Amino acid sequence: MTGVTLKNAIKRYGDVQVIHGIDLEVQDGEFCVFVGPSGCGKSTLLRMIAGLEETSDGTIQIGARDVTRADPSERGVAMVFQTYALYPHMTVGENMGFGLKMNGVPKAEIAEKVKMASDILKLDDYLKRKPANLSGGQRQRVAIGRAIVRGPEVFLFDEPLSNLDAELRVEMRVEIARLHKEIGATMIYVTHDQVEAMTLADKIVVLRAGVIEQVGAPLELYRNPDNRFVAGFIGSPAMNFLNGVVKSGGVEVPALGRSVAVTAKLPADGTSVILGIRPEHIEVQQGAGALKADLSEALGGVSYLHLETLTGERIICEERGDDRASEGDTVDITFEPRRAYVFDAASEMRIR
Amino acid sequence: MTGVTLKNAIKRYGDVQVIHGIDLEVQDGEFCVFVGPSGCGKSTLLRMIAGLEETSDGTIQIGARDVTRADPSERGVAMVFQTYALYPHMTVGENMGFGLKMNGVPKAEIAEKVKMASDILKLDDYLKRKPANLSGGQRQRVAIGRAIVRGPEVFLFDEPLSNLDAELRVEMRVEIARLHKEIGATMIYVTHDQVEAMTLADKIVVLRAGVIEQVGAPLELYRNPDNRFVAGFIGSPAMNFLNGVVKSGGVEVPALGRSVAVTAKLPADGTSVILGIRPEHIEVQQGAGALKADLSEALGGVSYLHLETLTGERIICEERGDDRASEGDTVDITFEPRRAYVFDAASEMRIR
Amino acid sequence: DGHALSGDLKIFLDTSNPAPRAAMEASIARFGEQHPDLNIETTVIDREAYKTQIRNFLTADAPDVATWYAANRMRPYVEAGLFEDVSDLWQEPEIAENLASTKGAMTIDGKQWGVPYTYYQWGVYYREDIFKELGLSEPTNWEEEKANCAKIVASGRACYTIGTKFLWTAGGWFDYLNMRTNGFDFHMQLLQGDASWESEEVRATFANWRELIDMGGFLENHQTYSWQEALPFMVNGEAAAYLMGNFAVAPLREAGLSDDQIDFYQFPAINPDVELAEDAPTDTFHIPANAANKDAARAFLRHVVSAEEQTIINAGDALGQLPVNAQSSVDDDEFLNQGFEMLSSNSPGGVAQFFDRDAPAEMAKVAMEGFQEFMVKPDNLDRILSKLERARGRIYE
Amino acid sequence: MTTAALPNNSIPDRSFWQRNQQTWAPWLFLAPAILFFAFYVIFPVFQSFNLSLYEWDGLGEAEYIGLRNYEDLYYEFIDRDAFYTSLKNNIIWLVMYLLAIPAGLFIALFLNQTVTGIRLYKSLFFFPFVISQVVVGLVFTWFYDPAFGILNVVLGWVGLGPVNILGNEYTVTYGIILAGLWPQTAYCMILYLTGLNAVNPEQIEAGRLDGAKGWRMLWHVVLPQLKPATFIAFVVTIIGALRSFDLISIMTGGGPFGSSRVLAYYMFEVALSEYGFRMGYGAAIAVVLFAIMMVFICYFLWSMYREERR
Amino acid sequence: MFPTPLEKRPPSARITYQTFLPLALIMWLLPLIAVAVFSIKPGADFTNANYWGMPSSFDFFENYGQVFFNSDMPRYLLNSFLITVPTVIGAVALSAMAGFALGVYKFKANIWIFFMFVAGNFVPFQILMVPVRDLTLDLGLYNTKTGLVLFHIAFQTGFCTLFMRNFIKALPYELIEAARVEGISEIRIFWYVVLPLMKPALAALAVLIFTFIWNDYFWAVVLTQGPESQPVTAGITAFNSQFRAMYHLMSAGSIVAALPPVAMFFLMQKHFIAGLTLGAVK
Ligand SMILES: Nc1ncnc2c1ncn2[C@@H]1O[C@H](COP(=O)(O)OP(=O)(O)OP(=O)(O)O)[C@@H](O)[C@H]1O
Ligand SMILES: Nc1ncnc2c1ncn2[C@@H]1O[C@H](COP(=O)(O)OP(=O)(O)OP(=O)(O)O)[C@@H](O)[C@H]1O
Ligand SMILES: [Mg+2]
Ligand SMILES: [Mg+2]
Repeated sequence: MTGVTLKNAIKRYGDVQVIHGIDLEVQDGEFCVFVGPSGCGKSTLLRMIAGLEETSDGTIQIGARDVTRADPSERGVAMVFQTYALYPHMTVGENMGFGLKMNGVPKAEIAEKVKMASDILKLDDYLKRKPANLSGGQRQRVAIGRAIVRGPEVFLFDEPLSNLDAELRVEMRVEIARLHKEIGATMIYVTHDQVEAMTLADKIVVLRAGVIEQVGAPLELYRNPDNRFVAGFIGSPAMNFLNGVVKSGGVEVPALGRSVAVTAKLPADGTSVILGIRPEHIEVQQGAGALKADLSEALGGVSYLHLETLTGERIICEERGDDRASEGDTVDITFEPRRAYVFDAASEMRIR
Repeated sequence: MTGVTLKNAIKRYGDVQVIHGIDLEVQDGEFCVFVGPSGCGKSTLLRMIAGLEETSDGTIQIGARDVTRADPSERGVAMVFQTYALYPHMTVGENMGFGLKMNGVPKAEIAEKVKMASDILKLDDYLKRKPANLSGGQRQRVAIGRAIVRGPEVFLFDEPLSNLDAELRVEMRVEIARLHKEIGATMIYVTHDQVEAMTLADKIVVLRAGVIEQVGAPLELYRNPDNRFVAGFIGSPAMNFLNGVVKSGGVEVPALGRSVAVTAKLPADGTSVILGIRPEHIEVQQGAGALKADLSEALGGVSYLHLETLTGERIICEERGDDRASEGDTVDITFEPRRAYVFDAASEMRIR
Repeated sequence: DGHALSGDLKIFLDTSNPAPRAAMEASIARFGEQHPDLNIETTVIDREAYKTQIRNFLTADAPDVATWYAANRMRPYVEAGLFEDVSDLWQEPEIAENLASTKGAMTIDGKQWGVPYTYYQWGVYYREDIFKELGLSEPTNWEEEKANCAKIVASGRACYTIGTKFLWTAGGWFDYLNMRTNGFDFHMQLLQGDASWESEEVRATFANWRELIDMGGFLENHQTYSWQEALPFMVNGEAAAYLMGNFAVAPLREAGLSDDQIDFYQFPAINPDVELAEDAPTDTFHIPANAANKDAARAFLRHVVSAEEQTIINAGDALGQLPVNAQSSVDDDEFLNQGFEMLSSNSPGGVAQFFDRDAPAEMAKVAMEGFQEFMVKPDNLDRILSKLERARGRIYE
Repeated sequence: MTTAALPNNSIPDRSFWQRNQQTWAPWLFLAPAILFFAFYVIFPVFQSFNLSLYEWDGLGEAEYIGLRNYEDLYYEFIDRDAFYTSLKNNIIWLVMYLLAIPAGLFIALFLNQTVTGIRLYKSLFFFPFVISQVVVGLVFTWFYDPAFGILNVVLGWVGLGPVNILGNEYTVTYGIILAGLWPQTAYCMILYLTGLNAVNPEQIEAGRLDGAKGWRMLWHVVLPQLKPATFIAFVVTIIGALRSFDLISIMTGGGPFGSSRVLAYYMFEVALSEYGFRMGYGAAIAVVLFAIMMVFICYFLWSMYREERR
Repeated sequence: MFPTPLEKRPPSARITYQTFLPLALIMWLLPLIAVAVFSIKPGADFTNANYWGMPSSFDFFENYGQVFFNSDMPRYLLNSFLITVPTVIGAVALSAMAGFALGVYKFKANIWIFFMFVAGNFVPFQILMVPVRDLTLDLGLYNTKTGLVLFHIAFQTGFCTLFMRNFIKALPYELIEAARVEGISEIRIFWYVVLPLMKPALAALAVLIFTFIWNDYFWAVVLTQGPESQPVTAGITAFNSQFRAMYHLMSAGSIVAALPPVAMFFLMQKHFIAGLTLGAVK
């Protein structure tokens, strides 16, 4: 088992550069998740590691080997695709054993390895079926099984769960977590889904437009985002952002009509900043204030209150407990100073 | 405007009965949501109301009229399909006016009605476009516009938002809520999505296998489910269920290794019951107890702690705040007695 | 003609080669000038296609006049009542007197069913210059024939060009070889189904034929050529002669051979004991029973057999064949003169129409296919003959 | 319940058509097509069956002769006559014509690239299919011509030949089939090109990760995905092989000495050609041809039925 | 994409491929190129055995002039159009309706009627030869373009219905349901909703049928005779016997006969290929 190291990895399609010099180290046995908006290059980067896309510049190492120009089959990686990419004409067993067969592994050994993988994934009963006769979750499991059978050093996943429905997604997510614990291989995982990223990752890589915005453990990104983009991207519902100006040690926020205390080391007075505050950190003060609650979405344990501020900027607050504001109320909000994030308005970098 | 009344509505496909005598009254102007697991008959029931499926038995009334055998066009309903079902060769305007045109409504009148609908839906700028040149959300809006133009008494929606991505879904959901407020027509809405059901509905109908399990307002179902199925179906993450036995005024729960106090009127001692408790109502006691935390999914503001109980039954607890348990801890849980639901183990009916 | 003809006159022709086509169209034009009120529509159909289509148009969409062939070849249509009885025309002195020699070929059941418009001799057309070059002269018997052929082959040429793709050319060879070997009467018996294909006589015919084949006398690959496609071999001097009907002269001349280079001789005797007999196919005009304008059709038939018309259309630069009207003059053409001479004075055995006109169609087909096979694979003779014999059993039953 | 007796007052009276349009509309739409089809296709098939029991020259009265035509066919078969040759050639056609499928696949693979102008190349490669078989036959006849055909010219360069493909009873059928393969290969090529377009790229990538390359990738991963294209190619090729008429008619007319006949040509010859007009006999041959085809039709319908049941 | 795209292979492979491509094409089209060259050669080249060499002079106008002004080819061409165009219209119209009925409505006989069309479409058409010929004779349509057109329409309807039905089946059924909810009658649904959506299928079929019918030879021979009604495929054989062994003229004639479907193919390429694949592969 080995880690993956990218050094100044660059990808160009003709004249268009889509990956701009990525440096990244994924440790041996680490679960690394790539997130970022659509089109930011997550899949491209993953496919470069797999060898399915040529690397235009820079190097890719798996363990100690430089694999930048190596064939996909020689890299010791296995990939699980979003659409499963199972061979429809082969049974589950044949699908899982195909890679070994192509590499001339003896039949008995293939059977043994397939057995082992299907044990792990509880696929024993389905080995003789064709993929068409399996449910989505089972198919995805077979795709993972196919990866396991090959005993790769690195597993690559490209949005493996996004074709499943909500329930199955949760189930498979837990299964992948368990799998990672069990076999301990390095895994690199692309997803759109907040929950997947937060729960699965040892390390999250936030990409934007082919550039890494921040790398870190999930809660580190949640608690300590480097810039506005990461702060807004991690966490759901997303962080609320309000414009403000530094004034005498606090931040003057027109939307709230008052100055707000923060713990960050503020720059000079008059600097434009952005104040960020997560919905779950807001306390709603009923009966006071000037923020109009125009929609309350009650989901049972939690409600989301949509507020219109004085400047028209909108805020979403999370409410729990039994005493919740209702639509039409005018309320005020408070939060602990240490929960407020401050970003430079121009560079959007965090001011800590 | 009128309500919809189903009396013992039955649907059979050949020998297979899929809808088993539904009695339901949807009030004039009400927003009624059908939920239930896949294949339970939500779409079938909706299509029976629309007249697209014949009703095998029983009656359907819209307002005072019995429409059981009426043609779809005579029922005064409009339907919005999951796939929008826009006519791709017509512009947005033509799509919306097509039904009127075919029914011989004068041009001027059509134009007026289309104008009105497109005002409501902010589609004015797109009237001349073909559906192919619209985004998913815009298409769905056109589909709704087409329904509005006909001025129906009842709107039927079959999972209208499930083809949209997460962000758009939220946006359109708010829009549909607004629309309902604005035109006040009766609406019947099928969805898979918890959030949609909870936030949109005046009344939720929970279906299982062609039978109504419970009808009620969203928070009523959340707070006061009639049976184990509804309790488990409404709320996310789902309610935890533990087996127990009634013993001297409390419920003996082997999974927790102790007796639990509840507010429900318990049956005779020795009766097997199921104890239900929502993740958000559980308090985790760190450092004590015998429940093993084997997975903690931290999403930032909230974490889900997966516990293995003494009997192997699993529990998920929601944790907030800064002091959260971590994987490998042994913990105990507590909850307020009024938060615990009790169900009869045999019938799975709620014991209040 | 008592009254002016009017209406439409539909004429179907099978004279699809350029020279005959022009000749017939000219003749029709002359007829049209005499009858300005008549709207004449002429359709020329490919000669091979015509043979299959005649059934269709006789039953369905009949013209007023159609070409065809005499003798057995018209029998099915006569029997099916598709040809008009034109015995009345044959009562007219003009025709009765001048066309008497062909009346037999037009008669079935004592009635006449059409009129002939041309006939022509068959025989061997050869390259005079090549013969001269090799010092050969026209053969009169089989031995000379073979000796000539041996010399021609030795000079690197084929004695005979032939294209058997459409089979009938091989039928011509069989006609001559069989008539020379066994005589006219046996030939007719055979074609009428009254003699066995496995008889000694027939075998003798094929044995003679084989001598020419074995010495390499025939053009190679003849089975892939039509008769026209076989012409260039003679023109180019790769073959020295062609057993063919007189209609071959026109294309040979067109291709650039001068009359000094082409000459004609009667197919030589093989068995001195039998009298010489010749093939002289007669082409005919008929009025379909379903014709619409039979008056005009009869007028046209009279026109086409009239002495002056016969002279014109059979001229060397037109059809290049022999007139059927005794009052017409044979064009002063060396081939026509020789042919006329041959048929009128040197054919004591009789005059046959042609293999596929004398034999029933089905038999003709099977037999000519056998001839073609024999020419390519002479060793298959026994199989071929037994096949023909079986066919005889079935067809004539 | 009071509502049970609620009158249907507000449903307007409707015409018969309005009430039943869903039932009647399909028949209304189907009527013209069914009429035409029954009249010109279905009915004649049965007529042919019937006619095969008669002897009829197309002119006079038909005479009922029971199974005599089939008996004759049987004897022709035993005697290795025309019918035997035709049947044998048909089988050769069926087998050899299928070569169009691998050939088409091969060309499709060759052309499945993205270089400038490839679209034009693909179209030009497809060209032969658009041209009438009459013209194709003519062209190939010249191509094979023993005297000047380019085939012999080329053979001459390497010191071989000359050969007379169409004049040799053993090669003539193959020569004609080759001419037929030309357009048919183009047809299969197009089917495969579209098939290749629809191949799931992720499966190919999965195959690459699994270490499948070249032929093994083709065999294990690509070909199975091309199954629909292969199926259609198979169907159209079989149909084409059994219907083969134009080429034979143009190139050899069944010759030399009948050795390139197939059933379709033979029956035309027997029934409608210069020396033919045995209508009943022709019909009997057609029935045999139909029986052979029926095997394939049933196979095709069966697999379609399976698809529909899904 | 399979095989591996050239972009991902060494440049040498790319160059080899791009040089090999035109060579392969020339080999592939050699017969056609030969005919094209033949058609502009003077007749003398053939008598001088200059079959495959360069034309000794450029006789394009002479040869094609012969075709157009000295033969029945123009008439045959006209006939072909008069046969092909009505057939295309008829077959497409009938099958659009039938395909709609079979693709949209559920009734018991549906699949059997569909199978009838499919099976009929694959019947070796020789079995229809004698009865259809008699039928045409009886109707008095023998040797008329109408007779040929009627038969072609009927026979092509099988294939077209297969095609149309599969196409309509692939349309979202919700469109029809949406229209029904709006109170639109079945006939209007066909006309206003389904037909406009079928445009690509109609175009594809039209092009395909055009070439099929244009290139038909068998039925032309069975049901017609002579230049007043025969199409160009049959005409070319007559033309060829008129000019037998005059290869330059035969070539020119062949080219003229082949041109319209080729032009059709190039103009409507997209539809054409869609037609070939769509109809069958579904
Ligand atoms: N073959 C290609 N040619 C040109 N540009 C490409 C190609 N493939 C991808 N791109 C571009 O590269 C960028 C990154 O694409 P990529 O698929 O990696 O995004 P992604 O982050 O995976 O998006 P998603 O979340 O939608 O899957 C995109 O802007 C895309 O348009
Ligand atoms: N045409 C049909 N013939 C037979 N059974 C059918 C037919 N249509 C639907 N069913 C069955 O009826 C049941 C209800 O189907 P329906 O589509 O109403 O479910 P649903 O609740 O809408 O499911 P989903 O959430 O997946 O849309 C299913 O079990 C389905 O298999
Ligand atoms: Mg991606
Ligand atoms: Mg549904």
